[in-house]
Amino acid sequence: MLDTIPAAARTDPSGRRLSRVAPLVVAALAAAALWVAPAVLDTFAVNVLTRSMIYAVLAVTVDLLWGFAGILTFGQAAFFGAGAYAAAMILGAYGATPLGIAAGIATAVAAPALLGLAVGWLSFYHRSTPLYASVISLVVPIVVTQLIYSGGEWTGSSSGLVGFDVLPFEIEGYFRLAALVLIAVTLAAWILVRSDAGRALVALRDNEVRCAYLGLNPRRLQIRLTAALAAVAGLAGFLFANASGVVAPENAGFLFGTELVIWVALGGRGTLLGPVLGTIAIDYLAANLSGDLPFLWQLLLGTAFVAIIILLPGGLADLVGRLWRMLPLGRAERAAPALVTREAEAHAATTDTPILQVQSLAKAYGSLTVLENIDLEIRAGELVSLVGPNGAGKTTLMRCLSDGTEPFTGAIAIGGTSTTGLTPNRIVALGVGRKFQVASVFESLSVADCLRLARAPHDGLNPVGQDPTLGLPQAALDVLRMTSLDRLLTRPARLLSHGQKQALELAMVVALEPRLILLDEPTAGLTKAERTTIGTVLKALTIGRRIAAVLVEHDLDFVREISSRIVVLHQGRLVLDGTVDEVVGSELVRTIYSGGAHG
Amino acid sequence: MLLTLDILTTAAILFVVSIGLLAIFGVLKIINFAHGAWLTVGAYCAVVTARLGLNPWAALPLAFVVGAALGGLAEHFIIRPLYRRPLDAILATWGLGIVLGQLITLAFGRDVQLTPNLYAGTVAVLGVEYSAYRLVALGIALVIGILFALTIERTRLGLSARAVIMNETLARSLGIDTGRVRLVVFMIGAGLAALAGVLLTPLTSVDPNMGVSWLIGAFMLVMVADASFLALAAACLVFGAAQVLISTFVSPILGSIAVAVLAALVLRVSPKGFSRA
Amino acid sequence: MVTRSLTAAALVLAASAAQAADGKPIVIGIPIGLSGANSVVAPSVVQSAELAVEEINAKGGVLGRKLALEVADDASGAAGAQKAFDGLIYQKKVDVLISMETSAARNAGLPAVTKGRVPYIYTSFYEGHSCNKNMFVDAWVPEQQVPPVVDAFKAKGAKTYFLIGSDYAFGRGMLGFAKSYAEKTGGKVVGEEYLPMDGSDWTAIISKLKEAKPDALITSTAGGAPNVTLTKQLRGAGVSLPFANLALDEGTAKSMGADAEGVYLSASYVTGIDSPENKTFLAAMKKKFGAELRTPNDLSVPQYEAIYLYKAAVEKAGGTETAKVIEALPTVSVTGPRGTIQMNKQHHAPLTMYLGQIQADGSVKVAGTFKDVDPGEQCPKLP
Amino acid sequence: MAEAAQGAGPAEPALSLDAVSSGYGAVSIVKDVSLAVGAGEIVALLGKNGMGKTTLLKTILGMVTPRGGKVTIGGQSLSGLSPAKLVALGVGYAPQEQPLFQDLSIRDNLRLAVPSDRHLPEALERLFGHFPFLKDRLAQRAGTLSGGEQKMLILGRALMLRPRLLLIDEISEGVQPSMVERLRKVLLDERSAGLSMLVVEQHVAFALGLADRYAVLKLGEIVDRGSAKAPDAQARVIDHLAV
Repeated sequence: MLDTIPAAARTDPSGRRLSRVAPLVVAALAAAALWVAPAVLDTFAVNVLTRSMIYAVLAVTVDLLWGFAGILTFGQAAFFGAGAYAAAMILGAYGATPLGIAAGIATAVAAPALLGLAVGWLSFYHRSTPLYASVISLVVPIVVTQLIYSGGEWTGSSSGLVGFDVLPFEIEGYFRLAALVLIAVTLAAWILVRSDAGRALVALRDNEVRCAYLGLNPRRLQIRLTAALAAVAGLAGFLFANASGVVAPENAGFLFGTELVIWVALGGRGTLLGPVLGTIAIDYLAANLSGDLPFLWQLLLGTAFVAIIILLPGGLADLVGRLWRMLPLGRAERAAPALVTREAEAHAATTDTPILQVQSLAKAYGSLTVLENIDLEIRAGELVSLVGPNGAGKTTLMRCLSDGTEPFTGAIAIGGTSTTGLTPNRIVALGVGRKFQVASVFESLSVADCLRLARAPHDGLNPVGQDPTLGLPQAALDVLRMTSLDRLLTRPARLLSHGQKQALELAMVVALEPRLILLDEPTAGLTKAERTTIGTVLKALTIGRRIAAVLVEHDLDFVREISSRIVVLHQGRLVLDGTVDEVVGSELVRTIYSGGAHG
Repeated sequence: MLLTLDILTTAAILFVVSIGLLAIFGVLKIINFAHGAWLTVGAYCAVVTARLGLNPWAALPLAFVVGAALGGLAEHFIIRPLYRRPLDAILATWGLGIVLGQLITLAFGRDVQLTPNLYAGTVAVLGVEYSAYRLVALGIALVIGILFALTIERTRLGLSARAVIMNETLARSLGIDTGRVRLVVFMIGAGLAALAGVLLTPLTSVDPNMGVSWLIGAFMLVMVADASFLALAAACLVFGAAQVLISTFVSPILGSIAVAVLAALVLRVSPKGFSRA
Repeated sequence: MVTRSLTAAALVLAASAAQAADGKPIVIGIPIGLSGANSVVAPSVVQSAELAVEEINAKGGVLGRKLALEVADDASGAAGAQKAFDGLIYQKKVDVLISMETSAARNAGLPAVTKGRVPYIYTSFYEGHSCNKNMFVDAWVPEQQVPPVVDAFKAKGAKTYFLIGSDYAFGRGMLGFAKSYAEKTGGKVVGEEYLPMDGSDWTAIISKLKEAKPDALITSTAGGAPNVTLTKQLRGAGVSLPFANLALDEGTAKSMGADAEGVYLSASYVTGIDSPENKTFLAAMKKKFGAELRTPNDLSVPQYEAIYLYKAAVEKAGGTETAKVIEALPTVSVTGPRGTIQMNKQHHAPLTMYLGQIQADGSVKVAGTFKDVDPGEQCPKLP
Repeated sequence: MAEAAQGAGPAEPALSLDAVSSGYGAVSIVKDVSLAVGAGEIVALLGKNGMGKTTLLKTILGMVTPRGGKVTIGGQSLSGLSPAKLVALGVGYAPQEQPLFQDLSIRDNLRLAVPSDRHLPEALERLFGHFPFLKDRLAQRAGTLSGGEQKMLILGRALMLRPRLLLIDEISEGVQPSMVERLRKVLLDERSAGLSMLVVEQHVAFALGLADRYAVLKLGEIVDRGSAKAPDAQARVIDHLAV
């Protein structure tokens, strides 16, 4: 597992600078090429490519939502249509005067953005499912289309709008304008997804729950993203209305929304360039071929789509990418950030007040009582192990502690603040870190990016680039050192071993600088050596750094070694709370574990 | 009275159109976005029946068989690799719908086809002259509903399907061939969709894209019903009523989106939809 | 205010001038709704265009050049039309567009026509008042078509009318005119309902119709599918009022079978016109297409005649140059199955109209003939 | 751990595991387990929660794909066999997690366990032989049975097709002592009729009272094994299980 690349090579600053400048150079070259392109292309190609490039802007937004943030959306067509209609209606009413154009752009961006906010609010809420967001994204274009139909004279109903004033450009002018907008949007998207903030999108896709338990608000991120990309789609709609001179209900329709998804899927979701090139290629080919072989063209496209979805979910870009990575040139790794120590923020808590207070907690699923009359207090520096046979209610207790929206009775307070009704991210803000039983990390992100996201609530995320340093509290650095993860900072989390993932998650939780850590079976499935390391780390955290910890664990040898206190749960009740010796020696525990105690 | 009949028959048609989708979603947890294409396939079975000069009702068994056979192929080659990727399955089945639509276009042309009426004329119901076919459709919906319920409740296949829905791991450990159950259920769902396509022909024109306009409504109803057969019936009744009432008293255009919008709102408030009741 | 590429248009013109020199065919673009609402009638329109081209080419073509057709599907809607027009004008570089289309498609195509600077003969009846210096119309507008229908219903004693349409320019335009004409002549409109072009569930509207109990029903629904679904559902619901369909042609009526029986229509062409030109035309159609023949109708015959009108204009202009052809088009006339047609009234044509009723066998029984009805003030700004 | 897989019965053991490993995803749960159950023998597999007992059973049943090693039942290798085939081979299984369709009737629960309805009457006959109280309650929802009654239904269902090998997962969990005694009796009766069993348990007294031999599973490995009848067996096992 040793990383053989020398540290110096990984942090080569010139390489970093090159990679930062490269997209700008590529964008400038592309812009120059597209600027002169109308001179050599025929009118038909210029006309079609103008439209294709506007569609490609939409494809970028779909890719950001679906490929990066994991939100499968058919709704971008609705925002596009809303922008196009806003532009057509305002330019129709006020003409292409400077004021009219300004009002047109402003409305074409603002109206979809507001619609996007509403859609986002509807789609994303605590415990909403990805499927539900997709369902809403299907409904939105249908609603917008029907509103257009019912708009009568205003929207032209089925006829659409035509004959409104447009920007004073020629065909070539629109081509260049569309090209510039496409390059600008793609470049901005590129910079965003390469930046630290862009990692948050991927994190959302990979593991929304983990995001929430890092104190990020997934809901807010998703709503903002939806609204922002709705605005971009609206801008594309404005361009489209001007370039074509016609807006029609189909432009806002669900079928167009599915077409966008098809283009992105074929191009390669999550690659930006794949969808852009895919969209342009497919739309251009369609314009050329569909006149001559309309059915066959659709048939081929449909078949290719099905095949890609089943066999090559990453699309054509994935195929190209795989070939590229086979070349030595393509194998360059991203540079690892330099680790620096971040001074831990001083917690006001003193040892006098308990960090966690649980009073007569009870919880039931229907008529089945899972927890009953639980009282528990934990102070700084304590490592309390929660043991008991299966079904004793240990995991349920952990869930109640970390999610105030769980329906329970009784009171839970963190540092004196009641958690009732608080979503996980707000409980994290109170100083609680939770480590799950199955390591919950961001599989597609590198170790460094995972850790950086854990620091986001404290340090924020760079929206335009990658910070060359990664500041972590000493405790988190200790975890990394002890588990050698500090030498694997650029490795994607999915390639880590099971034990390394557990360690990474622990480091992420520690990086939050929590006052209280909840650990659900952190050693499940680990080797003996890995268990020992985790045990050492936990001891260092609690004894050395005065963090409180609650540990659910089946491996009682492990519990015995590291606990300062043991709490025994049995059939939903707290039956024993004492020192290690008291509990280990208890006859009651022996009976419980030999299966004898009932009722 | 007219309004009541409109509501009942609209609900019946919605039910017939969405029951095939529900069967598949319930057992396979897969949303078959090619559902619209299967409706279309069924409607073209009616076209073929008419061309062959057969009794128009012969289209019903023909459509069921053709739909089920195509469903079997689709399950094997397209759905099976995607059980673990349900969102991708939506996309792949949508693509399949495009392919089917184009194949129909290649075979029959893209223009509107006309089919003979299954049942013409009107009947007087409590003093109102009402479309006989819509009443027949109501009856057929009841028959399909009862047959479906009997299959689910009484047959071994239905029992196995319910077992797969409730706890697939246990079903498998008891020796039930869950793969076969899924295949058969998909075939039945696809067959029912094609059957519904035939039943739509007296109400609508037949063209290669006819199914798409029914897809979203059916999809939303199934989401709200959350795989429960009775909840689907309830949802069809409630949303069908909303559709008719809004169409009549507000605007037919708003009526046409009533099902989708109301279903989305219901899901927002209660993610399990009607099945909770 | 619309400033568009002059250079691009000049390129196209230069190209077409070059083609004239080496005797390449004159290309006629037909953007048409092969799919969607117009798909029922579109094949008959393509057939009559093919016959016209075959006849003209058999007699030596136009100015020594052959005619060729380029057909593109516009899906009967605005979005599809945009693509179809773009493809025909810029890719296929057609010399002229001659086509029957929905109003939605026509409107969406017009900016491309203006930008691409091609002449455009619109051969579908429509709601009127669509004005573009490149566009000519050889089919009827409401001023020509609606009065016979309303007058006939009035003569039968109808006082109240119910109007149902597809929600787009044609549907609303026709019914708007019908409403004002009916009210002008003392009738009353008791209901006016629309469904989008892609709507197919008329249940609520039919129930409203039944409750309103009007004396007569006038509908104006888009081309094929909406016509078919509305008629099917009306018949299914047992509606047996006097019923006129302003958007029905003989071909569509025939394919609807028994459902269409008894429906009134008003048209500038019915197959029963007793003239030598019509008989020759019908015989030629039958000979060329045999069993595949789609019933010639009020949409396909104007298409046939428009190609002859274009031929005459090109011959008069001495070439296909757009400006000259546009100048010549209103000055030429042809005598076809519908009689003598000249698009000399603000780019529209006076037409002889027939009031007819569909019979059980799908044929149309003529109930009245109205000679040379003027289209009225369609485009006052055009000559 | 040197003890090789060997049964107490005839040469062909009813079940034999040879260095079997398995797990889920990246997590390795069962490590290199070798174990045999002879014909007519009862082997108890003991261990705390999360030690891999259930995973081992699922691996035997083909519901978890083994990463290594070999499972043979009655001399036949199991690789690639579906659970349906295993039922036909005479393997009965009494699962612990979600063992019943709570919302289905008892009759439907039993119907699902027979290959076709044809086999049901005979199977029910056997079931009633073991647990007559179920006879009058076939129409009842399985979820309405008490915990102990449910366990009887689970065991009866596993036995009703006359298996040759029975795999039992914590049948005594949450069951009153009197009912545990009834379960024990049924199992002993079946053993004397020649049935071989692998009994996964945490209830040490019950397991050792039943079994001929025992093995203790800890972190996926067998850490102790011996005769269940040895005088120190209980003490040794509890040492492994308790804190």
